[in-house]
Amino acid sequence: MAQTTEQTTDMRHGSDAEHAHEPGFIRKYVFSFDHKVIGIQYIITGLLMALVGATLAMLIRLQLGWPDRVWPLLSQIFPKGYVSGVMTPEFYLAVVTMHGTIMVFFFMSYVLVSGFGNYLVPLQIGARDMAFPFLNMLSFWVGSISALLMISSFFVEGGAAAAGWTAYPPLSAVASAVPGSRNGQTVWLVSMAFFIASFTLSGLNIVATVFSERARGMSMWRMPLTVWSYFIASILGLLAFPALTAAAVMLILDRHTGTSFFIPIGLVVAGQHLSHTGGSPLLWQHLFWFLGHPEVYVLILPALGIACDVIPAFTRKPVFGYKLSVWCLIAVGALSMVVWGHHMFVSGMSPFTGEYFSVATLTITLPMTVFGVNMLASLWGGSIRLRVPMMFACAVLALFGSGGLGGLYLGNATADMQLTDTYFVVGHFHMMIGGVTLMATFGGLYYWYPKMFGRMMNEKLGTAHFWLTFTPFFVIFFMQHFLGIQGAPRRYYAFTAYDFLRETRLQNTIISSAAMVLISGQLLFLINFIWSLFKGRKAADNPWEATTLEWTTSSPPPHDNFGPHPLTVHRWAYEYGVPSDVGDYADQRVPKERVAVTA
Amino acid sequence: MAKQTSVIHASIVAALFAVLGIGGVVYGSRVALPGLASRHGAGIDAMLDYLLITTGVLFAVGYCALAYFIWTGARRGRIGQRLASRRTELWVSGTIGIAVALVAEGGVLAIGMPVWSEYFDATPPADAVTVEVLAQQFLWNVRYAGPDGQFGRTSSDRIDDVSNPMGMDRTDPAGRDDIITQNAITVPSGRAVRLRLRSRDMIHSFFLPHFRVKQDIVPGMTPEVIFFPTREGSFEMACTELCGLAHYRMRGFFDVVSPEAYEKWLTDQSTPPPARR
Amino acid sequence: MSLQASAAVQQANRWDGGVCPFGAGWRTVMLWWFIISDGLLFAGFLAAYGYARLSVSNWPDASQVFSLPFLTAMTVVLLASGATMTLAVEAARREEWSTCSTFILVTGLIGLAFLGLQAWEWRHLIADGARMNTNPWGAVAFGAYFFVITGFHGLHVFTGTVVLATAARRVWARRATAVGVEMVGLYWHFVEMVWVFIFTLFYLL
Amino acid sequence: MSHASRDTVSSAKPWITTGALLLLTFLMLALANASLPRALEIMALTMLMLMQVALIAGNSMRLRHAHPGILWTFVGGLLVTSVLLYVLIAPDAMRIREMVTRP
Repeated sequence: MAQTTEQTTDMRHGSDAEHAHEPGFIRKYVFSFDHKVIGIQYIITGLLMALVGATLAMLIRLQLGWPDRVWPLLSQIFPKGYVSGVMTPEFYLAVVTMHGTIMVFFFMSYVLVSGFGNYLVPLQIGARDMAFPFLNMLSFWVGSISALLMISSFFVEGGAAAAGWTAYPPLSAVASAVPGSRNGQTVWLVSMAFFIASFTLSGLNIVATVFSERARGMSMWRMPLTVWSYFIASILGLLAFPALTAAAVMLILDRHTGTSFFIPIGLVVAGQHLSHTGGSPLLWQHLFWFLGHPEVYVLILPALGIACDVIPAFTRKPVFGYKLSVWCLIAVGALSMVVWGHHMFVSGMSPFTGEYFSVATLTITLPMTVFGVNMLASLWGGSIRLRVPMMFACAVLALFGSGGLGGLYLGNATADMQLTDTYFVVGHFHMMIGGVTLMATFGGLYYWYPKMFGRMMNEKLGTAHFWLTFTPFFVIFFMQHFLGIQGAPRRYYAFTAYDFLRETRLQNTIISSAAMVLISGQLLFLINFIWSLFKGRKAADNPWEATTLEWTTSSPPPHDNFGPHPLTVHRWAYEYGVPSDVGDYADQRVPKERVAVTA
Repeated sequence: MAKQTSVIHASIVAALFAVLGIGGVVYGSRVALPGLASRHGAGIDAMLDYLLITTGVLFAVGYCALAYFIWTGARRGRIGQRLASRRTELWVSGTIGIAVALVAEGGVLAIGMPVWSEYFDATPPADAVTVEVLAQQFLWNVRYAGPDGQFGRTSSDRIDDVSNPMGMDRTDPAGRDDIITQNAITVPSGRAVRLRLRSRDMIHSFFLPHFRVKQDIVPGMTPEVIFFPTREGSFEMACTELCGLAHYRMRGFFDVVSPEAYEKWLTDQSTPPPARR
Repeated sequence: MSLQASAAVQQANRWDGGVCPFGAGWRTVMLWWFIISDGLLFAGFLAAYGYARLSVSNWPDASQVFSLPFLTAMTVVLLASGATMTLAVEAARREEWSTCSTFILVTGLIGLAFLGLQAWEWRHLIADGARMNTNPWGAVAFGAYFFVITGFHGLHVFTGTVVLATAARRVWARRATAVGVEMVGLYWHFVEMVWVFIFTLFYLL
Repeated sequence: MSHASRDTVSSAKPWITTGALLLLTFLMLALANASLPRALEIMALTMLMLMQVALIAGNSMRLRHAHPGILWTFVGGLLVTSVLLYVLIAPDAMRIREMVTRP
């Protein structure tokens, strides 16, 4: 295969021309090709979206915690959403829908997958940049269009989409079903199409980069778990997202051209007989969850990967069971593609597939438990430095444990019958794709902030932020599990109409109070982030004494990451607890002769 | 000095995890499901109890282990061992992983699957009370076959919000004596209930929290649920699938009454023309 | 060929970094993943179509709706374009750029012919009464799935012809590489392959 | 470019591939028009379709000459995923038909 070598040469040096001259401001910071700038752009966009999502969460919690209170101030801020100080149900549903959509797709996917993914993957595998920098930039700007579209849907006639982030038809397909289904839903679908395009471009880049751009010596078994998790998550994204694209196209057609992909015959909505015939709402659910379930792993695997890389740096010993962990990630990735039906146990699906999905889902328990045990055991016998990133990594571990245990209830068709569509589900997925990812995001930001901006974040503020984040977060979503056990259905505007839910009112007030603490606690992070940008202590190249490649270059790294000379990797990513001339660790570039390779 | 504060700090963080782990179990043990009122619900409750106990133990143990590792780790100047041997690693995570998977899968197979089959594959007993529920935004239309035991034909073309919410075919003699109520189902105790669920607009989900009955009603499909009430009383029913603005108050009542009271209720309903409640 | 690259290739294990493990550049890997992802879009549509078909009983009999000779013509045309595309790729490998550019152009023209035939087919069916939300032959979903699936495929063919036109120009100007032409070829063959699926699953079954 | 010659196939090859594809197409058309039992027809046509796909992917897209890794990526990523998607949603479609026809 001589042709290979030609391509190899091409691949390693093809993009040099771009790096040769110093780009201007716009090329450097706006339409930048540099994966580090794009990563930071993604992170900041995602954090801004999180601000929106958190505000929406606050509105939800105000409504649920104190359903009888009147909020004159909110009436002034949201004149349409609050009529004489009382939230309207249509606004509530729009807020719920947008909170879910923004948090899942525009916060978690942006910050965790696209943001950290773009920033870290090339650095950690010793590449100069992503395989295709132009595509990377395109991905960010297409994604930005999608984010702007999504936000703008609040201002269209009828308000934002109100059918939940799952957008189940017919609610999302029939304009007269709910005000948000008039125009908001169309904007939602178009925005999602842009999002998928952006995410696909980003995913292609990550996959190709990990395949082809690894530095010499960076074998697959030497890659940090973060890179592994991004690699698998990107593959999952590439495989799962197209189904939603197809479904979104069909739903748009149902809404605007009178087709009936998802709308069955003989519906009477708001007194009007619809002319649609012959579709099936279940089809949407299948196509949606075919994406939706892998999507939660797309989010959670990077979170776990980040936690796995943070922990060794603060326990001073290698991760426990590295290879096994990688195989677990692969197994989870593969299994996650074939278990989506557990979201639909009571939908009227075939009982046989129900049984299959139940058993298959619980099979995921095995690799996930092994992974969790490996994470926990990574702390075992370590010399722990409890800095802020480490505290958040422990929080990841804790929430992953409780979220995983909650998964046993929901993957189990029998228990799911009582718990599905209740607050148990809300509690569970907030622990997992809310909490694990949020804690990993914070952990990752505190950890890599010095690398990104060359300054340390304030440790005291960070500690306070940890307490004000993890504790209320745990309380809120742990209690929500038990709201679900008491039977409280999700997506309720208020729990005032039912006698059997009377006892949940106090719990809801407690949850809402904790939510206010949680959200106000994030101000500390915001202050810390901005203050440290200008006033933070200057960071050394390797402030945490970590081993992965990004710490072997300067903080922040130069445009070409590692300088002009190709680098060579000599060892795996977790050479901690070995005697070397710099301390108890050896980074991946330290040659074999200087410190023995142990694993 | 710095070491001192960091040890104290770590102890506090460790305590946090331990408190959450044990406190969580204590809190959880004090929360109860809505009082049980159906036969198959006992199976679901057994499944849930099994899960609550096993996961409760795992949860507390896991959090305490985390707390312990932080507690001891922060006091350790140098690491205990660098790498557990590959065999130890496999053994530790393999054993725990398989144990948890066994707990999960075993529980499902042993306790869960029989309930699932009982619930979905049940053939309705001959004396089951058959009731049809037609959900709409935002109420439950309920229909009984009446004395002749035959449901009249319905079709969605005939639906009219005011005069004919269920789309009854008035020309069908079988439908003359059908009993129609709204937001209320009455059944006699001691007999199985067979509900035919339909929806005329959105996806609704028929939820009887006390009976552990939950079934999505996807329009275009007619799922049936069959269950056996075990105690008399008036229970609430709710919608658990987002169906629109008033989803949160799509409330109904499910009354289980004595057979005599049921007969009386039937006669009362048959005499006057069906009226809105 | 640079020294490091040859050293890298000589490494025993292709997964050890410094070289793409699959003996292909990042472009090829990326394009294959794009093809998989894009193919899954069609898989989504076709699975939905299969689902719709299973859930209704009055799916129209394809042989009564479509004119088979016409369909055969479309298939022949598209498959022929596959051959000319392969010839273009081979010419590019031999660095016979003008031959290559000619073959690319021919492929593009055949692609346009296919689009023309498809437009004709659509017009014909629309004249017969097929619409997105109705059709005279049976299950309503038939029309919707027909237009969506063939429409998306047509869109891909159209994109393909645009790519081909660009490629032809670049090859003509001697600004193309063999790998670049090969990429174009991969995409075009992928479009051809999707047609095989659609042809069998939608038109024949 | 000495290495190019080894990989080059003679110009006749693409037409052979196309010819085989066409042959299969005609065979499929014939099968579709012959009144076979439905299950057999589906099986036969699917098999022939997969043969066509294999021809295109193997010869035209040169998967035969590519690293097996790419082949498996393609087969697993596209074909297996699609089949899983369809196989797992198909039972529900049949159930819907049952429920709709129920009086």
